[in-house]
Amino acid sequence: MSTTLLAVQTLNGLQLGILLFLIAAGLTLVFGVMDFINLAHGVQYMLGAYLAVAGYQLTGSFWLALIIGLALALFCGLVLEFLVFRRLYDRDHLDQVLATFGVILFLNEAVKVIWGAAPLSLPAPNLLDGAIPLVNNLQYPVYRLALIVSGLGVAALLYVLVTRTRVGMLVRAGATNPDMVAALGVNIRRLFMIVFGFGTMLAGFAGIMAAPILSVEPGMGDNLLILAFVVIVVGGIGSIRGAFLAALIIGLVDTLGRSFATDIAKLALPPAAANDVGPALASMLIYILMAAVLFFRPSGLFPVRSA
Amino acid sequence: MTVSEAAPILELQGLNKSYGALHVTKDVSLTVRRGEIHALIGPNGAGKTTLIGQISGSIAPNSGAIVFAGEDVSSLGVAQRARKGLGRSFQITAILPAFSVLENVALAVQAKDGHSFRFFKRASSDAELNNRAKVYLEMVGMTARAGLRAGDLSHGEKRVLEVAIALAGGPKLMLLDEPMAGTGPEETERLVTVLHGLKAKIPMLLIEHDMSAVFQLADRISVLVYGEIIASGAPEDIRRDPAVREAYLGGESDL
Amino acid sequence: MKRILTALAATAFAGCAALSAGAVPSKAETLKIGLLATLSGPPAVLGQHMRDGFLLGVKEADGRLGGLETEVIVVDDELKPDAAITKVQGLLERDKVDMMAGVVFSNVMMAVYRPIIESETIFIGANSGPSPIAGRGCSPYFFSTSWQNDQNHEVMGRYASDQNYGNVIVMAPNYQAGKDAIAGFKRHFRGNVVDEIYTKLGQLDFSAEIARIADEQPDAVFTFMPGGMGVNLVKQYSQAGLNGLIPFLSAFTVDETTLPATRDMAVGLYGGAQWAANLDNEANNKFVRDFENEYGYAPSLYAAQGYDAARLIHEAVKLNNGISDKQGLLATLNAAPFESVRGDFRFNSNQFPIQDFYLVQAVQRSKDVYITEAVEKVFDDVGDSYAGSCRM
Amino acid sequence: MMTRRLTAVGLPAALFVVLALVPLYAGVFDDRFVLLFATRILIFAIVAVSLDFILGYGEMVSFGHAAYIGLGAYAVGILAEHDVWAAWISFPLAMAVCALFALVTGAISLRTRGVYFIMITLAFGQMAYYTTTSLSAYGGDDGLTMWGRSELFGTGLFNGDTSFYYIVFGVLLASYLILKVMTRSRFGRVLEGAKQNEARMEAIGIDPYRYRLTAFVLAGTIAGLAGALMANQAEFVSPAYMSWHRSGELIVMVILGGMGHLHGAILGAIAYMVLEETLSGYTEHWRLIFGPLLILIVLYGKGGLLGAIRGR
Repeated sequence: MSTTLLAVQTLNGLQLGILLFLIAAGLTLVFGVMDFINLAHGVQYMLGAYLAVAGYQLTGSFWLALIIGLALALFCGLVLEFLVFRRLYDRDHLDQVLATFGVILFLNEAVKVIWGAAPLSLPAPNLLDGAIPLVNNLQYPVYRLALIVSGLGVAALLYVLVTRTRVGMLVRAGATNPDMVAALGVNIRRLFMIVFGFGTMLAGFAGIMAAPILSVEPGMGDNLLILAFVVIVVGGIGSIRGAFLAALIIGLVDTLGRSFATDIAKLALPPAAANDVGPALASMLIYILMAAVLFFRPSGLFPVRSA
Repeated sequence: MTVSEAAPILELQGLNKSYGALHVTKDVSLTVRRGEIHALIGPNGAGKTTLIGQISGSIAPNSGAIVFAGEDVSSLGVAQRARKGLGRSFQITAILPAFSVLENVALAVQAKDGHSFRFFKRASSDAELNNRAKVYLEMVGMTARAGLRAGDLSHGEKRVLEVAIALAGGPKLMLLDEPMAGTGPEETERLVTVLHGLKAKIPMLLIEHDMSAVFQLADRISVLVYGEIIASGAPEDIRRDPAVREAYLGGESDL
Repeated sequence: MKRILTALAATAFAGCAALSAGAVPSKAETLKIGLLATLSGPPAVLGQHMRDGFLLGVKEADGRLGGLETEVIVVDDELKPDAAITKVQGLLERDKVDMMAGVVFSNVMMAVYRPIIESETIFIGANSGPSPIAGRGCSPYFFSTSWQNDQNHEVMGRYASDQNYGNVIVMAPNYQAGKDAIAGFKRHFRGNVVDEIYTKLGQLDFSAEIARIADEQPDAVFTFMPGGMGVNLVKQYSQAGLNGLIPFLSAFTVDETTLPATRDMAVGLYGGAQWAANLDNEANNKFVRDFENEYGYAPSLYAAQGYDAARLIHEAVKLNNGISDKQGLLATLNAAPFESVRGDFRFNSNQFPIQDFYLVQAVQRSKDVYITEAVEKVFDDVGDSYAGSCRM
Repeated sequence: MMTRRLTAVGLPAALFVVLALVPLYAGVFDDRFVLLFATRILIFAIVAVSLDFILGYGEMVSFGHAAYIGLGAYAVGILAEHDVWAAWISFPLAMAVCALFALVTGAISLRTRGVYFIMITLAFGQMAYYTTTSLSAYGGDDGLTMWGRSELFGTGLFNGDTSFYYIVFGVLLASYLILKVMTRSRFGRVLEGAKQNEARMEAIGIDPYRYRLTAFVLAGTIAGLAGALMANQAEFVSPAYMSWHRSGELIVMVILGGMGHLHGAILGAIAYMVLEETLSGYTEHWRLIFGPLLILIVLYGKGGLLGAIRGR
């Protein structure tokens, strides 16, 4: 195991982390501010990807597809908010789970009916299509660098929005003490709609950005939803900073685990057993990490709402 | 034996608590003696909630000791202190709204028994449990409401129910956190009567904003300002204390 | 109270009635076939190809396989083995199907295999062929129109040997089919497997594995990465600039179900298969043409297997003059009396095919159509390695 | 008050009477499938009831409850692979394995609350899932075929469709009654009290942790028993039994039926599975109907199906 490989894997881990952050940011925002469990966040991510693919088929340009995808994702999100979600804000978590589960079933199927079951593609824009040589044979795709930049951009944008603007102040206050914000006479419905719309856009944006490197297929959001939940729970629900750090940690742990778990297992076990144990362990690693974090810090790394 | 000579049931010895740079409890010492109602007053933000947390066990002090009934309980959790005989009511009503009034109290009786790992006998037809619970409802005058869903009680009745629940635990001390908060004048009067009747049996640490109730009930009063006890003594002394007037009312005087 | 009881009874009986709807005993002149395929979730595309292929076969027989009025009941197994068992029970007990066909995934196959063959229902497997079924657990009621699971991997192992690749990295998801794939590859590979990488099932990001491959610089990579995982891997492999540098050998990874998503990034990559669109025989040319006309997309090997399954039933039932003589039909089926789209085709002693296997390569056929083409025959007329342990 | 008492007793009684009559219906109409399908539903109903016990009464939203089905099933399946068919060995063992798993994971999980609890139980469920997928010796992801059914003292009761149905029915009825009695006991009061106001429970001297853990272990054990039945019903064991999708479906069943009554969970399991089976018989795209249906039930039928029946 060379140092260069370790360095490259670390970079890969951070980049996976950034991708996870893109998906988790909207989820933690909506959850933190509105105390709303949105299981549909995953299908909104999927919707972003599909809408961008549709936009690309229409225009042939990634950038136009990005804009179209974002706009339509926002539109769909607001329609959903109007039809379903706004009726759920004051319900308990389990009602939200059941209803948003219904949304998942519906949208996964709808996407299959509209676009078919086969995976689709969204090519990376020409501008970002190249690769930078790293070591040996390995080139680092420019698109992945763009992904990292956009992730950091979203993180910075969120930071500014949350710390520097009036809406951000309400968001922070809402995350720590929702009753107080309501008592201050803020139109909480409108605040929620803005936050939800923004969360939808973030989910859609993550879907669009992931589309050139991942398969666009029905149900693509389901497993990612679970990963995103892992991220926000480890980070502390509602904490953007927590989500960012947790995403990086999970990206790193997952990537390094996959890279080296079998090698490490081989130190202690015969090769055949190591080939059984190593990968199984690598698959579980993030869950083990989450269980460990919650064992020592039952409200995540950066708890926002003090009990 | 006069009140002042009785052995203390609760002793706070030099409690300190800070959150980062914020020093919210500063070297607080205080005693509650058997047979007395000791009132703790202080303006908003004085650190009462933090202090209650430390007494009840949900917040750990940075330094100092809490001695309850002759035993250092500083390292015990909330439930353990409760089992030692520390009963309490909450600032924000804490009853079990879906249970009936009787069930609320019966649960506290059951907790005192320590026999909660009973899986098969139906609790609602457990005559022993219910009869003992009824005694406490009688004590606070709520027998007529026994069958009602606790969540459907009026605000004042809920506060009374809290006292009954605390009583049912057979406490050696009751920690009452603003029992009159949000109650109307008639309800306040009723609570004052109830508490007054209990005073001989159970010492209380009363945290309260309603000054007329405090002066009706308290044997001694301590004043907490910015995390510090600035005065402690009989109601008349507190009423006259210039420091209290200054800190508490900014010089105004109708304590 | 009365209202509740009535409501409850109504629900219960409505449920029962709905469940038993369609429980008409089949008459001699009809043929009822249950087609079990995975049609939901990300792998739905595989089931869709298989189903469309099968239904095309039925349609070309004018809806009358072997001259019998044919009803195909398509059932989605949702990739849940236990749910699949119930659905199969429904097909067998309620719908009284005469035959079963299909099954995409091995875990579903293993779950439904026993109930089907124990009910002595003829079962035409159109995809999954796990080793227990080919070997010790073989049955006179089961026929496969696809392959035994290891075979397409063996093709790549043989090809890698033929190319004299000395050092190869193999990579598959960490589940049974993945392990079988690697075992299959190794069976005919004479070189050195320098590294075995097992990834998480459903993995999204392969940058770590790709970095490792680039670091170790093998002569070739062999992988089995079905469905969306394969799409992700191919895209990322190409973006990392390894296409053309390190040969990419695969099975069930680069085919017409994934090419719509990988397109140019997959062009030139190799796979092993028993079928490709350019196999030049009359049956295949007609199949590819008709399939594209009917459904508007290019068929894959899954579609070809489904189509062959329907054609096998069609010809055998026709020869046997119906389905009432089950033993006769089994014997007729065993003779494989049909023109397979893959050319040479006959059944082995375990009723899995003896057939040819090819090295296939992804190509772009027209602006928007990407397909696989056979470039080299690797095995001629082979059976699988489990037939020996099948005793019928 | 009177009607409420009637609903609380009458509805579950009616439910069980109808369920007890299913084999009769199947016999009269010669419909074996209804019987097989009902058996499967009842197995899920057992799991749903056990989940409702901790979810509805103790507010423990376990997102890893399917793991117990899998563990129980694997215990029976692995023993069968080693030629141990006696139910009196395999069933208690399946339950013991699940109890142990619940004890260890519950002890850790119950330190957390709310969504954190949901996710940590998911984490443990996923760990169990990935462990079984890499169990090559027992088929890994392909699953493990059981070449027969468990044996109950040489009676062959597991093999007959009707007798197996009544075994499952009996387990469901027993689980329901035992748990129902418990919810009304002192223990149940503590559980429910802690759900309503944890601070109050601590203030009267009860630390809910031990009680919650006990309930959690009990629920896991019962779900494991259901898993052992499931292995027999399917004669097949697979890691898919414990996927997180399945855990999610179980939660949906409980909420759909109306939680906190136990028989609501049974109703939910029946409704969920019958709806799924019926709708998917009409169209491949049945989820387009099922999804919105769930939403409508949440929006307009508060308290699940039970709420709707009560007409609240």
